[in-house]
Order: sequence, then structure tokens, then C-alpha cells
Amino acid sequence: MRRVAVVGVGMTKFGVLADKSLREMAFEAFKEALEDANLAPKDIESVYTAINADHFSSQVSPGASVMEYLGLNPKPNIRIEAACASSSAAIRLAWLDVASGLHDIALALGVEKMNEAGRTTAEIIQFMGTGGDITWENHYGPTFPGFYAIFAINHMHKYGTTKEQLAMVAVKNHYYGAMNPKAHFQREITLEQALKSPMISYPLQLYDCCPISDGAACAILASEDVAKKISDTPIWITGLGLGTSSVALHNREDYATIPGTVEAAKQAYKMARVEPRDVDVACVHDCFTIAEIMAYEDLGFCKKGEGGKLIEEKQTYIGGKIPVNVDGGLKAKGHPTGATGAAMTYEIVKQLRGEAGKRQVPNAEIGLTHNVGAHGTYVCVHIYRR
Amino acid sequence: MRRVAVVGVGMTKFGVLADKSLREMAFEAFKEALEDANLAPKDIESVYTAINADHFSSQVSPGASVMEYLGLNPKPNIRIEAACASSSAAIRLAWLDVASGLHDIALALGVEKMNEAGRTTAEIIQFMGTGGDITWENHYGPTFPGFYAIFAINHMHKYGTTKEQLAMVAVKNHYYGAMNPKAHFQREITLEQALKSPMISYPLQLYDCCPISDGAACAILASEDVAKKISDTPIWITGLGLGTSSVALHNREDYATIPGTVEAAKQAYKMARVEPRDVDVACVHDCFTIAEIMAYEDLGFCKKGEGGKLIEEKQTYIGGKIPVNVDGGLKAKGHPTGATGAAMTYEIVKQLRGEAGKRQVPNAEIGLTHNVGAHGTYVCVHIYRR
Amino acid sequence: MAVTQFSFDVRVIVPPHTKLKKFFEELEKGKIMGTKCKKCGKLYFPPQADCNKCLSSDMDWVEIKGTGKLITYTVTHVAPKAYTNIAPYVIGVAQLDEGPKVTAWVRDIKPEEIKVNMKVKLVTEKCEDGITRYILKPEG
Amino acid sequence: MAVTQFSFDVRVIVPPHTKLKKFFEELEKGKIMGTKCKKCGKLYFPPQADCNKCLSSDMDWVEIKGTGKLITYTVTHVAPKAYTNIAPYVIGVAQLDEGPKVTAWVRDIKPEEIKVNMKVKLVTEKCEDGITRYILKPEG
Ligand SMILES: [Zn+2]
Ligand SMILES: [Zn+2]
Repeated sequence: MRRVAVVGVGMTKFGVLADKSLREMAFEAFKEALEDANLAPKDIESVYTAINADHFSSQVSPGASVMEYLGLNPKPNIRIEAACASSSAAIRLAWLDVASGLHDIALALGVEKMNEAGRTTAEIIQFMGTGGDITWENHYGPTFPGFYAIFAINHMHKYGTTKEQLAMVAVKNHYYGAMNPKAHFQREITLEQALKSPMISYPLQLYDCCPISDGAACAILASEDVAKKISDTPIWITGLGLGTSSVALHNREDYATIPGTVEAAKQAYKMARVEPRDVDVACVHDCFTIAEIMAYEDLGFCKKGEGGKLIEEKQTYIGGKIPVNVDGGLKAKGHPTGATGAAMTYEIVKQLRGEAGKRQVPNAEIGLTHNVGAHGTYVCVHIYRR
Repeated sequence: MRRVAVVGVGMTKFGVLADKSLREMAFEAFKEALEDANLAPKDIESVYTAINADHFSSQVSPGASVMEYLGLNPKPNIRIEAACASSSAAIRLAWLDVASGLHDIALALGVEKMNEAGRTTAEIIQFMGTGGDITWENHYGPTFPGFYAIFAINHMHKYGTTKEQLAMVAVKNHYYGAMNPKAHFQREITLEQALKSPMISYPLQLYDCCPISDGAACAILASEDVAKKISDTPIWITGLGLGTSSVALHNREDYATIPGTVEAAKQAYKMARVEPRDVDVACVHDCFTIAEIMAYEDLGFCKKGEGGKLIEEKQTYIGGKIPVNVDGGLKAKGHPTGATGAAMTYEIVKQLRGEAGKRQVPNAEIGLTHNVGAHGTYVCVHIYRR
Repeated sequence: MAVTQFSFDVRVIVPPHTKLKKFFEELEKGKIMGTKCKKCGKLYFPPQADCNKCLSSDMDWVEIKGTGKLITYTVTHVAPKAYTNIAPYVIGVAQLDEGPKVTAWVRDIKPEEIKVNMKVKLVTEKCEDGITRYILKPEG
Repeated sequence: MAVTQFSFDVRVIVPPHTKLKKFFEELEKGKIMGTKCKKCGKLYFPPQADCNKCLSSDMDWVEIKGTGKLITYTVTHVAPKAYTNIAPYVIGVAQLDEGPKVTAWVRDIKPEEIKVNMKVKLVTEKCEDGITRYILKPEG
């Protein structure tokens, strides 16, 4: 198994990008990554295109359409789907491709256009709800905020987690989003604003939820030989974990945890030979505020049930025990589902290179990304080292 | 890079399986493969679930739902999409997973439920048409028979290929389909029947087209050490190729070839260190009869333009130069898109083991599968050796 | 601006096509059925045609009593398009005394009176959209 | 048998949201526009906002003359749902004299009279469904 490094990253601004098509967003991220890696399109040997849902793109088999627009035919390409963890899964596969020795340079690109002209929020919510179990649960009209609200009620009941603690996650992520020029929301919010925002799915309010975003992000991976030749700042992927959980809620054992996260974290830490306390900076999947609190616990940043306390004590701010989502997270940076994992990798690469500007975590050496598909059906944890 | 073998295969009968859900079909194929490999579910370390389109399953992120039903959570799983080549792509990734050393035993499972109650053929055709370029070509009402008809007209014009030669492909594949208890159509047809069948998209008639099928198929791959321990008949995957072509017709150079096939074949032959003439038995992508004729040529079984002659001389029957689609092909065996590639692997594994019964190719040592996504946007070529 | 538009069915299918037909027939009659693996005895509710514990597909139908307690829930205020007219509604997860868990609407109780661990019972109900569902109601 | 059903839009979008808005505006006026990379000179038709040859996104708009010859075609008899009312119709691919190829309906000629290599010209037409398209017509 060869060592593999990230040698280039690129991403669009996230947001409602009404002026850009799926392919144009992908092109923009791809171009930035090539320039970052100092490579040309001809150097890319293999491609993994991550897109969450055909419905969003309207284009069936949308990965092929992106590939064409990048001008990369007839090279290898596969479209990867792991719900909201699609581009982390693509990075995992690009890693396998290079680690195995099949190729030296591989591209993992994620993109999603969730806001398409004429599509209403109620339609998007309905469509996304079909990511829950179609056979037994969909005819109760579930929503994604609802799935996480179900986790939140259980977490609050078991561990005494409060709505204030949930809101504190949003406040932190908006605080950092305000420092990120690529974030969907670049403004701070107060705890009061969050707690006064409209109820979406009790106990989750508007500010507990990430926005519906468009965007693209990508990473170029290279083998050790190539990485050392072309890059002064290769960022090594040293640990990879992939866990899964049931789609149907009734097949879960516990609603205050994401079983896929626990499994993925175990695999990744073991492979990277590190412990949670060794991680200097992390991007975790905060599609909803409760998700970030569960992530703290499931990733081992604190004991189970103490996630609420961790944010209350500001331990996940820069300067705290473990800075989390200092790019704004999904909550403020945005969550164009297919692009989200690659955008986490983008942030961690910038952090480990020391290029994160105002939101730089000092001397970050080991980084972690945690990307959850749907309500835990797919979970990728990657560990990076500079 | 470790050697990797197929140690177990399973598939449902293909056809209109009104009694079975997506998950139930997947379970049936999985169970057969486990029994074939003499393994238990706990032995599977990593899963790649291939499904072509969310629209068919209604379930968004359908791979997660299959994984749950197989009882394999929290193990790794990723849903793979490469249009009609999805499960060949899944096998490629399972190969990478094992070859890299990350896991020893991986499952690649493909499944598709195209016929869902209440869905009309015109709706299915419309939906599938969105696999063509959404931006520039879809508002002309293209269909998949139409894309291949466009290739056929060009091939006929350039090389003198005849409608009779196209029909001969259908006659051959129905001839072998009649010997395959898992085939969608298990009956022979005559050249006259084919030529008198209704026109679908000129020059392609009903018998030039594969049916709309439901079904599942899967393969279990293992590392050399494990394969030799658990199997008396490991079938080695020795060559892998993956090529791509543009989605939009206007970005193609030539309409009498599939550029992705040419590229994938080149990669696979080189990796396996074999020539087209070394192949003893092949499953090629005959979604339409012209596709099989182009495959003969693009895979190097004959010179470019001589595909029509090859079938006319019956060189692709058992006993001929290169037996092709002796399982009935997509034409008679059926084409549940996500499952098609794994079903090709199923056939080649059975052939190389000498377990293909009435349609056994004598002494087959080297086999090839060729699986085309959409109209060539993704093409996988795999080479197998017993 | 040239935009053509068409709709393609995305259905919520409570499977009309599967080996579980009997479940839906009994549901209409007010009975809630699960399946039990003849080989290993595992009880499936909602029912499954196949047992992923022992790989058998030989199942018995068994009636579900449906008593249990609520583990967690949510009150859906912002609903999907097809459900906006009935919002807010409560989706809960209950632990049945018989072993399995179940996801369903919690009805006949005000959202603010719902408590984790409250006793509930699964019953059938022909809902306002004409679909018969199993739902959770408070008990005792 | 409990089946709820709803439709979700699957649209054929001739992009209303992209940097190519001008194309659709000009199309309505009867003009067919392509883009030309200012950096490397590559001509794109249909237009693209980005050049994948040199990675520049700095493009000029250029009018397409649209003369060329038919490379291949098909006559669609069994059509998608939204197009069954106009079947049979001809979809062709033409090589334009200006370089690019184009896919479009071939109209104003009987299907049986169509020949590969025939001269064609790309023109705009407001079609029966109210959508303005570029289509191929026989010439000369
Ligand atoms: Zn059992
Ligand atoms: Zn250029």
C-alpha cells in the first residue's frame, strides 16, 4: 500500500449560485485545484465524481456530464454516491486507486446544485425525505430536520443536553463562517437570535439547520513519489474509516449516537495510529446542531453525553481542546451535499498547510474530517497529517 | 498490488419480477454468492452497491437500504453509479479495495428494479432519456434506442452493415437465452420475426432492443491468500479497463464506435498482457444489436467495420472464432441496468469454472466482460483467467 | 428562457409488489402483522420476507400486540410538500414490548403533552388521505 | 394496497441559470450563438462558459452560420411520454462547416428522403410546444 497525499484542492463559494450550472461549478473548483497543485488536466489519470442525487441535477448519471465539461474523456471516471458523504467516499476511492498502484494522480470532485429555478423548499424537503426508508417510514412525511430532531430529543432525555447548547453550536459556526469568504453565510448570530428562530421540527429551530446550498469542491491525490516531486506541502491521508447505519429508524439500537460514526472513527484512528486527543483541527458533519454534538462524542473528543458541555465550555473554538468547524461548518459554510466532504478536505488541507488566514489553528499537524451521509447511513472519517 | 480473485457469484433470474422488491432481489443474489463462496455474512469486510438511478428505486440513496436489508451495517459500503455499467464499476472498486490491501474480502452487488407498479414504458423511456445531455439534447425527446439508432445509421453508412446483420445478433442471443434458466427471454426467435417486429427508432426494431428488466447479481472478491484458502476454483481478475465518452452526441468524433470501449479495452489488455485473440469467451454490452457489432470491433475481435460479417459468419457462436454472449446477452438475458455488469461476471466465472452447462464454451481459460454505461459515457472491460 | 417541464413519478411505495402483500391485506382489516423466521426465530416488525440473521426466507406471519413505550419523537412543523396540510404532526419511535422498534405517527395527544418513556400502543387507522397506516396512541 | 403517490419535477432545463443566458435571448430573436475562447480561440457550439482546452473562462459570443452536412440520424417512433404526440420525429447530428457538430431535430423533409451527407442548415424555430429551438433543415 503506497502512501497517498492531497496535492491540490479547489472549491467554489457555497451558496445559492443561481448564475452557475452544475458543470460550471465543477469546472471552477477543478481549475482552482489544478492551479493549487500546479498540474494540467492531462496529468489527471483517474476521476471520481461525487453527486448525491439525480433529482437535484435533473441529469441522470450526472457524473458523466461533469466529466465531459472538464474535458477529461476518455479517462476513467465513476460517479460515487454516499448521500451527503459522497465526496468523502470519492476521496476514499481516489486514495484506494493511488494506494493500490493503479494510478499516480487521481481527482475526487464533488458537486451539487440543490437550488434549481422553480423548485420550492417544500419540494426539496419532500424529495430529501425519500432518503429515509421508502417502504416503512416515508408515508409518515419524515424530513431530515425531523430525523435529527428525533436524535436530539433522545440525546436531551438521556444526557440532559439543552436547546441552549444546541444553539451554541450554531453561534460558533456562524462566528467562523463570518471569517470564511467561501461560506454561504458570512455573518455572526447571537444565542438569542438562534433561540428565537422559527421552529422547523421540534426541538430543532431554523438556526439549528444548515442551509440548502449549491457548490463544488475537489481534491487531487497523488502517490508519494509524485507528491514529493510536485508539492512542497503534501498533506498525507493517513487514516480512513467508513461506517454505515440502517436507513430505517426502527433498525437503530440507540438514537443518541450515529453508529456509522463510531465504526468509521474506530477504523480511521487505528489505521492512522492516533487517538482522538492527537487531532489538532476537525471538520465534522453539523448538518444540524445536534449532529455536531453527537460527533464530538462519537469521535471521542469527549465522553458520551458530554458534547453539550464541550460546546458550552467553548472547547471547540480555536484555543480550546479541539477546534471544530472553524470554516463555519455545514451550518454557515453551507451544505451542497455532494460537495461537502471535499470541502471539508479543502479546509483541513489549508489548515495543515497554515494557509487558513484569520481562522488558522496554530501549528495544526493532524486534521480530521467527518462526513455523514443522510442520517448516518454512510459515514466517512479521514485523518490527515502534514 | 495483490492478486484478486472472484470466489463467489450469485444472481436472481432476470425479468419482470413483480413479486420482489429491490431489497429482496439483492438478498437473493447475495445469498447465492455466499453459498457459492462458502462464506457467511460476517466474512464480508467491504461492500460496493451498484444501482443506476434513484428514479427507478424511488428510494434516494438506495444502496444504503440494500445494505441494511443484507444485515451488513456498520461495515463499509458505497453506492456506485456508472449508468448501465454500475456493477462493473463496483467490481472494479472491490478489486481496488482488495488489491490495495485495505480488505481481504469485498462484495460488489448490483440491483435494479426498472418495472415498478404503475409505471408506463413511455415514462421509463422519458426518464432514461435524461441520461442523454440535459442541457442541449433532451428537449428533442431523445431515447436510448434512438442514440444507438444514430450509431447504427452511421455504421451502416460507413461499413455497409445491414439490418439483417443486426437481426442476426438478436437471433444468436435468443438462441443462447433459451438455454439460460436465469434469462428474461428463454425462447428462440427467427430472423424473419426480428425483421418484421415493430419499428422503435429507425433503423432499430423491437428485436434489436433489450427488454426492461428487474434483477440483481453480485460477486465476492478475495485476496490471493484468502482465495486459495477458501476456493478450489478462484477466477482471477487480471485486467481492468475503464474508459469514458461524452454525454452529448455533438462532442463525439465518430458515431460508429464507442470511444470509451476503445480506451477501456486498451487498458485491460495491457494490464492482463493478453491480445483480443487470446479471449476464449466474452460477455459484451448488447443493449441494442448494433452495440454488439460495435463491441466486436472496438474490442478487437475483428477489424473495424467487419462486425457485421463476424456475426453473419456465426463466428461469435460457440465453435466460432470468439463466442460472445452465450448467456443470452442483455438482449435475451435481460438488462436490469445496475445488475448487468455483475451478471456478466457471473456468466464468465461459471464459464471459466466449466459450470455453464448446455452453453459451456469448451476449455475456456480467458474470459472478458464489456459493460457500457448509457451510450458509452462509462465503459468497463474486465479480463478474467481461471 | 426555454424551460420545458414534466413530472416523473417518485412514489412512496408501501410495497404492492412484494412477498409482503399479506401485511397490507391484514392492515386493512385492523391487524398488524410481523414475520418470524422459522429457522432461527427472529421476529421482524415491520415484516421482512428474508432473515438476514440466518439467511432463511422461510417465515411465519405473527400478529403484533403493539404495546410499548415511546423512545423519542419530533414535532414536524415544516413538512414535505405532500404533508404541509397536516402539519404540525408527530413522528415517534417506540420500543415494543415484543422486541422490535417502530416508527409511526403519534396521534390522539397534544404534542406538548408527549413524554419520552410514555406508554403507547400501535393501532391501525384509516387516515385522512385514505391510506391505512399503523400509528401510535397513548395508553394507560 | 397502500400506495401514496406524488410527483417530483424532473425538468428538461435549457439552463435559465447559467452564464449562457444571452444564447437564449438571441435564440428568441432568431440568432444562433456560440462562444469562442479569447485565449486559445476554440469555438464552442453549443456555447460553453468555460474552455476546457486552456481553462480560461473568458469567452466571446459569435454568431453561428449553421451550414453543414448530416452525419447520422434516427427516426423516433416510440417516444418519451412528453413527445409521443409528435412522433415520429427525426433527430440528426450534423457537422457544421464552422467546425462543431450539433444534435437537433431534422424537419421539413420526409424521413424516407433523408440521406447521410445531405446538406443542412441550422435555423431557429418556435415549435408547437412553445419552445424556441434550433433545428436542422435541408438546404440546396
Ligand atoms: Zn432466521
Ligand atoms: Zn481556451
